[in-house]
Amino acid sequence: MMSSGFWAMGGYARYVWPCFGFSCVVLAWNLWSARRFRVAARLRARRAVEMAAVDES
Amino acid sequence: MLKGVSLKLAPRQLLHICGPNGSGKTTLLRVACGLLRPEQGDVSWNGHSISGVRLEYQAALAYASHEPALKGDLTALENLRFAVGMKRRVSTQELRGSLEQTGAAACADLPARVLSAGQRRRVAMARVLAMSASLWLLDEPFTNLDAAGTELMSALLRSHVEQGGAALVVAHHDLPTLLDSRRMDLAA
Amino acid sequence: MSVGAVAAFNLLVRRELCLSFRRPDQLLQPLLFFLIVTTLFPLGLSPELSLLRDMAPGVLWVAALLSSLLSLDGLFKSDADDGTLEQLALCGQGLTLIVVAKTFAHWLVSGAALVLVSPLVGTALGIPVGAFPTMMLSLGLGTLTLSWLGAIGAGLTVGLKRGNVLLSLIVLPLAMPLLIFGASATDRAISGTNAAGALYFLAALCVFTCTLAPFAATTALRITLE
Amino acid sequence: MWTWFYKLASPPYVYGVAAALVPWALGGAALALGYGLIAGLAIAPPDYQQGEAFRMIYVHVPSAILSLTVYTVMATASAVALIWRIKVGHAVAAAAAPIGASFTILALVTGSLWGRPMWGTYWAWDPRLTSELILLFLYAGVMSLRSAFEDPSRGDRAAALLATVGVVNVPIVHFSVVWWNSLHQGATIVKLGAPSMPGSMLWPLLSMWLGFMLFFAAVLCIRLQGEVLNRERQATWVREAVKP
Repeated sequence: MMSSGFWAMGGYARYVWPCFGFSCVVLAWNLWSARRFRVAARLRARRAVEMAAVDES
Repeated sequence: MLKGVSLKLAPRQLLHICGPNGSGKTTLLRVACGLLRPEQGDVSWNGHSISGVRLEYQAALAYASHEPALKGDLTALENLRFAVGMKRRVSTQELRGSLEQTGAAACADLPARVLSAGQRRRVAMARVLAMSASLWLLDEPFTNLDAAGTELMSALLRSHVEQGGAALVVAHHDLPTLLDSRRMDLAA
Repeated sequence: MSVGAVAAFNLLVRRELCLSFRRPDQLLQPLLFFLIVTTLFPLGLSPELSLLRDMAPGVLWVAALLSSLLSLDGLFKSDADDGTLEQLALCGQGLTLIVVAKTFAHWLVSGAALVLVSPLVGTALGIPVGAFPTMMLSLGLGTLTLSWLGAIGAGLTVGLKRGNVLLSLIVLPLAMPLLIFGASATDRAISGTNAAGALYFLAALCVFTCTLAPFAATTALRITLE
Repeated sequence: MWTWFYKLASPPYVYGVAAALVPWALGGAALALGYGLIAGLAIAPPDYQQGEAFRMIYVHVPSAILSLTVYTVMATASAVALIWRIKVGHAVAAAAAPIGASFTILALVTGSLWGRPMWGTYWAWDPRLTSELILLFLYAGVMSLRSAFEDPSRGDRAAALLATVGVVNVPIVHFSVVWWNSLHQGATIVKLGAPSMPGSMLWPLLSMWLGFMLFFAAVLCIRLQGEVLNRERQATWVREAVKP
């Protein structure tokens, strides 16, 4: 099924594959930056909690 | 910032709020006059929360902030006319009268930017006077004032309180002795 | 005897105008900017009047937008810095009246002045005299709408130090329909065809903005003041 | 019914719901996108007019729709937060903004790539692409305004107001751009809209749209957890939430 015609996309390969490639990049970036943002927020929260614990003791 | 602070003020009462710098004196005053919204708690006037009767409350109060809040390009008289004129119909003689009362009659026609800090404080006080509001909220009213100015200011405050007005004064130092006032120390 | 809303409005507008005319250079700067920007285009394009005439509406309107934005930054900032804005907010008239009066006074000083200067720029760009009435009408409506959009932006950025660039970034996307209808109204006026369609859209946009923006601007100011 | 809505206002509840939703949303998105890609690229017949190039709509159309949907989600969350003072609304708006902006950029890039075979240039002032560009400026305005304030709660409320004002302007901008385009272009050029499509072409598009929506929900939940944590650092429930 993966005939060479498929990859050629009827001559429009120059546009179709970069288009889908960029979409994957954007989706991946969204997921990656969201996860990084959550991890950073958790770290900051944990540090705040530890500092609060130090103050109480 | 401020936690668990509550105060009651009735006519004929002068409350002096003191405390070290950064203890939230000015913040408390700005919350009291409705400029700042408190996270918890409420400000009420005559029993109603001010969010309900905001305009009537503002019409009844006169607020003098830490800076004298004058437009440099306008003369002292114009500053007064535009500020007090927004609240009540007032004649020029009346404005000049209140400027005289605070000893700033000489600088009535001078642009505010050429006035000294003390003179600006007196013009700001004249504005509070001209508004004839029942509630005065003053932030450090005695700064930049010389001995005569301080005495004049205390006399005005006392007569305002005696005529049934109320006043909330923020000052990090002690008030002049002739003013009998309740004290509330934010540092405690 | 408290002061009625209309009396307070008039007093506040008088105050703003009095303050503006105390510093006439502040008034002239946006107009000079308007003139300078429009003289850039002939230098950049060509002195050929016929070519300029095609570009004239776009050039005129872009320059008008940018010069109005320049003067919008100071709408609330000068009063906020010296504490008078707090006094106004507490004078028992409500913040909306203050925002309406200040924005109207600002438009009189900047937008209306721009409309009066526009024939000068129009002739420089080869716009026929016949098109002047429509051009000035569309500029008047456009600058009034922009003053209101700018009031929202100024309200939001009054507390920020470098708020001017952010103000333009916020206001310009909202002002694009304005540019489209205004420029095409002027363009049709030049080509002699009936400009009513674009003018109606511009007027509709102006009425829509002038009715809703005061509340948005008041909320914006309350957010930064509180 | 109202207790459900009321519970949504409490940050710990929202944090918990967001954490629970993520795996389901991601799984659903993977399935929908997987089917959409395979069907769209390989199974669906080529378009009689655009040939194979039409397959780019499977990414362009969903991202264009999403860019607008996310803006509406952001504006609604902002309006709710402003009017009823629900802080979580600001967290949702702050979380949605970058996602919406990325979808807008995706829509612009895929739009110009898709337009290239037809117009011969990567950028034509097509009414929909222009509206998409202005939407991107609106996103940029909201995000930069939010970060311009030192005090985060003030930045939230300012950005919330701008988002609400912006959403009112989106239809106006779109209408005026279409009007402006039809004014100068006369006969409109090849309409970029999805041509009337037989089922085999349409199902992959719906699946891709569903996939994008679920993906947005998943990323939003992840970002929302971060935003809620940033805004509730002093709250006591945070202690359990971040226990290592």
